[in-house]
Amino acid sequence: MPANTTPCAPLLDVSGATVRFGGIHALTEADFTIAKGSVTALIGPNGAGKTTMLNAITGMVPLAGGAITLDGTDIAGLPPQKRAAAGVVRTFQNLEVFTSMSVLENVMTGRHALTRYSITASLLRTPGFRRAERACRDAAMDCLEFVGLAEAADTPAGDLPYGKQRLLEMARALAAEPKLLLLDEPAAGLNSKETAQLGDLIRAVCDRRNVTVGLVEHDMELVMAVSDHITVLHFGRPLAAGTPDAIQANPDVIKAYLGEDD
Amino acid sequence: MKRPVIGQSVVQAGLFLLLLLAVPAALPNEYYLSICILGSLNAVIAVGLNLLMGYAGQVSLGHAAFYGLGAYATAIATTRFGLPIPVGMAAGVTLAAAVAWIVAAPTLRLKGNYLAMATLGFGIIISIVFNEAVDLTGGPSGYVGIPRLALFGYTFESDRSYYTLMAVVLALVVLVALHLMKSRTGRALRALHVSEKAASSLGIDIAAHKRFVFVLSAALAGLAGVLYAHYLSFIAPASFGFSFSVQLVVMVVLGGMASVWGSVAGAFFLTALPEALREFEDIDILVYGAILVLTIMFLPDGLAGGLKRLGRKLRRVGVDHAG
Amino acid sequence: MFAGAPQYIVSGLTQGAAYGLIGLGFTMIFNTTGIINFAQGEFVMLGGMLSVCLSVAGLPLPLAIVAACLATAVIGGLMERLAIRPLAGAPPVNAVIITIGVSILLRGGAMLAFGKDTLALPAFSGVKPILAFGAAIQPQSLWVLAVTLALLAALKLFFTATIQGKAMLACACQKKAASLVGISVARMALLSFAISGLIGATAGAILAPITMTAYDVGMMLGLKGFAACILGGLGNPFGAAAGGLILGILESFGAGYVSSGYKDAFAFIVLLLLLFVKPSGLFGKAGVERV
Amino acid sequence: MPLQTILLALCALFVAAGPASAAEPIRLGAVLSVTGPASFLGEPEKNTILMEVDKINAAGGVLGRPVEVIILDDETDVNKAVLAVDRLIKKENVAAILGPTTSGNSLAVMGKAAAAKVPLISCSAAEKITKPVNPYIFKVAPSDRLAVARILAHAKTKGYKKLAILTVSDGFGQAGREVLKELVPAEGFELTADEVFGPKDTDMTAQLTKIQGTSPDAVICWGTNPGPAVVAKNRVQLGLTTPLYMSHGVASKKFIELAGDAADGLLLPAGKITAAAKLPGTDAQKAQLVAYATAYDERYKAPVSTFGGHGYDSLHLAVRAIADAKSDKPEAIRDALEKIKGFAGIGGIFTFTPEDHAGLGPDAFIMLGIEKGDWVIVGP
Repeated sequence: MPANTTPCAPLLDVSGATVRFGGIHALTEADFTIAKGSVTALIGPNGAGKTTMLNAITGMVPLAGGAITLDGTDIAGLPPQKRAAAGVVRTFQNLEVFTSMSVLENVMTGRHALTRYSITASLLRTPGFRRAERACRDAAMDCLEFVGLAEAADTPAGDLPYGKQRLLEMARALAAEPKLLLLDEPAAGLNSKETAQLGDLIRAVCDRRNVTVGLVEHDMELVMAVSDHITVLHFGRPLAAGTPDAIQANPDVIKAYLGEDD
Repeated sequence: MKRPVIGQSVVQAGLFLLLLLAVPAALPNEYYLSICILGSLNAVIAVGLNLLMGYAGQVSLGHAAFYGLGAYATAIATTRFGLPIPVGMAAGVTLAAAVAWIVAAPTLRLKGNYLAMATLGFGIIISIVFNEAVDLTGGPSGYVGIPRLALFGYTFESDRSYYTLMAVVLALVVLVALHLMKSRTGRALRALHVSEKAASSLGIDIAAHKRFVFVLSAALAGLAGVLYAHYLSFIAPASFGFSFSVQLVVMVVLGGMASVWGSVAGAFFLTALPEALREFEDIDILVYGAILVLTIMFLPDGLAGGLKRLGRKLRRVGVDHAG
Repeated sequence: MFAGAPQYIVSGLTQGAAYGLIGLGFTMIFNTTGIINFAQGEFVMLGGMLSVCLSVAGLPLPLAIVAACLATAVIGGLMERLAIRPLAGAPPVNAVIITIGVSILLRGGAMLAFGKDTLALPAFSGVKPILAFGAAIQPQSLWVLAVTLALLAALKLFFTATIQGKAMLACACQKKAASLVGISVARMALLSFAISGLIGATAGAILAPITMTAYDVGMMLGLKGFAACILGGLGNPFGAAAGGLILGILESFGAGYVSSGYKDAFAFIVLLLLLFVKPSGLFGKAGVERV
Repeated sequence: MPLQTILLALCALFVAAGPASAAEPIRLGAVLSVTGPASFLGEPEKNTILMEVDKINAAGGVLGRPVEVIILDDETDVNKAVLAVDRLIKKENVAAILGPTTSGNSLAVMGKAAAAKVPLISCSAAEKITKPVNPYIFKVAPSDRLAVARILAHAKTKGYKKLAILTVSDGFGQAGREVLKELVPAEGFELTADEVFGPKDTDMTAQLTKIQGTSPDAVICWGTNPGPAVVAKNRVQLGLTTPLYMSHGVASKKFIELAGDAADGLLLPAGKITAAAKLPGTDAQKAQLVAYATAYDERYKAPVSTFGGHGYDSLHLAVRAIADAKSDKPEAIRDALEKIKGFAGIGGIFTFTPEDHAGLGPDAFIMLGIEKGDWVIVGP
């Protein structure tokens, strides 16, 4: 069972989120909160609106209604590239690794918003530029060590096996030093050993690097093992929210997942 | 993990400059100098275009227009308005960059073939203006009497002096490109080439970066246009049309996408090739087309890619012997 | 002010129908292989030039034209087999450069074979204009429009009623899936280049009596065909035909009302504005990017 | 490792080195647009020069030495023209340069030839080539001004008052348009329309309809094939009967072949070579013109055109200058060229002076009509 169970003030507060694609109601009046310092999972059968919620939070999809606040500030209006600076970063369901760049360069790109120097500085190779680049490189190496990819730093990202590319995406997201890290089905395509390692890593991200984690996932074993809090979505509406044990025992959730046992 | 020497690209650019300066001594005849001058002019554009196409993945079939804008701006500024040449040159580069800045916003929202069409259309519109605005650009029979380049009191009369200037300019442009690609901007451009979604999720402003690299590549084409106008002292619309834009794209792809050295090699190769094929008299156009097709077929990642693979093979052979 | 309008519309439609046909050729190849074929203009040139040479060599006109179109179809097939197929794995931009190389080869070959002069093909049924709707219509214009409509109908039939047609559409949507269900993607690509050669050559042959032809007319015609299929929405055959007609009318109105020198600029300005407003062409479906 | 990519490109240069040829013959250079948009001008020029060089060498060459002409094709591209002239001056060190074919390329290379003090005899017509006079630059093609003057003189005899012009948007068309816009009002006519068409355009009905709206007495179409042939056909298709003048740019059988019946009744100024056979016996140049026309037809199986004549005149003027100067030094050839008087060439009678490096008078053009597919001499 996860160590800290005391819920703190919500880091992320999504209230009444509504998203429509043409006629389809992907999300209607959906509420979703993630407590600071917790690992909160968002689950639900296929088409429940999990990824749409994630896309709404990260600005990839426009909100038809409702509000999203992160650490008290309203981020619903921000364009996607401003949300990273606000503190929310995500990984992707089907890998979006920069295959043409090396593993280290991928993670250094994660620190784009945090490496401060002008273009002329980079052309003239000013001391300020060198310091910032070295700091960026060191921080990136630190993230790579954290996920265990340090020795693959110089290999082209495209050459990494699937599982390692998943780890790379996480390292890259961590490098952006987010307040909130949203993981979009990180366990997809991993075998059970890799999934267990992933669980430890997610816990470590939350506990050791104190980054709050939002987890969209199908693998119930991983969800139950790692989450402090779970919210269940069903047909774009919140169905239930609570601790892993409460959710496992909740009749509505069982019905939604297993269907009527008539 | 070896610490990268930040000055590596400075060393490479310096060596490259020495190589370029040594070329005239090695040439059997001054005639080849004008090929080297035109080659280095094309290389300046190709390096810029490669930043846009090879690194950032944004195709442009209209870059000859920026080349022309630079050339005509300095031609008109230095003859009709009698401005000093440095002012004309600055006007040329700024005009190309300004037009690129205006065009970038709507154009770069498009992707792939639609972006190709938009830049192609833009290039044609500009080349029609060069052809039709007779009282401004001298129309189809060209613009005569552009002063030979003179900077800080020294006029670059001889081809040799002009070539030395071009060697320095090209080496600087290569250095700028290498430094830019080894910085956060370069990483951001290469990132958005692979996945705009992931790049923007990491805080990279996609539109701003695309616009920056588009304007930079246009400014470099404008710079080349300026140097071309003051070299030839005559410019005509035909050299800034659609077929030259296509040639520039071929130089970049043939040289090797996302490789600064590749574009330099591609530019010199395609400038020298037609001259080298003169011996074939009538069928030189057939040989040119065949070489194009075969090079791409056997060197899918361009001259640079091919030589990298050659280098790796040699090293492995070397290792086998030594090992 | 609008005295010339009917005449502008007639010449615009004639020119536009040819652009549409060339656009169709682009769409055929793009739909099956995803490649923009820069040698498409050369297929049109070959259609015109071969028809002229064969008819000068004594073949009756209709036979000369059919032979020219078939020959160009073979050339299209050879181009796919020799130049495009070996390139299967390489990045798409390489394929475009290959088509540029092939267009140079075809242009050079035509120059050496047919010489550099401009050649004219006799009109199919005389030159006496028909006066209708206040405009003088050449019989050849009617041929251009008729052949374009006929080809459009044939293509619609081909894509909806024949197995090869449906197979080609399948390749366009998802190459892997198509090959999984037993469609030979390679043969479809060959077929698409051959048919595109046929269509391009037909456009060249029916246009030659009006516009005359020479070894180097290919590039500009290819450009206008590409603009037509972008205007109509890439990948949509009827969009390409419509895009061609619109482009033709834009040009002739541009010449009539703006200035004859800037007519191409006028047409491209309108095209660009359209692209900025509707980034996937008039009838193209906006590709929804799956996140 | 990346530096090796440059070596590959540079070695393509050395392939072009080529062996140096023997010193003995007199070496002349020629830059002609044998391919590209102006190939219909450059190719007959090249053919004529090759034919005439053989004839000169068969007759013993000049100063007892054979003449060798190195012909380079600039593909109607300004960069290639510059490179070709560079190669002729610096690598082949020729005594004089014939061509370029087009006005644009001539203007681009004039400076280089003058700087190297090598005389250049251009085959193009633009007045800017010899005005202001550059001591080293000559030209053999008659100025557009003379052709326009010939048309307007004819229009005056017909009593036309309102004229419209339709010109092609390339070097040739623009030069003509400038002179037309100057002389048409100057000669007392009213310029009712000034329309333009592109070199590759395939339909000019829009322009003709617009011109028809201004009801001119006659239309002057200034261009080179294929445009004017399309204009002639469109005129018939639109059922227009306004008289139509063409320019000397289409003074060749090719135009009649392209325009077909639509060419009947058209008028155009042309060099005498175009209708050499039909010239009156008394004409001084007739014998020379007919000889050249038949020789060209025999060797190349194609009708001769005025453009080929420019190749003939540039070569023979250069050879004549070498003979007069008794030396193949560029400086001497330049001085001799300037002193040539009354040289009967194909384009007309050439007389050069330090102020006039064009050398031709109004007699260069005669007025031709087209009847049933053949030329008819209409006036002096």
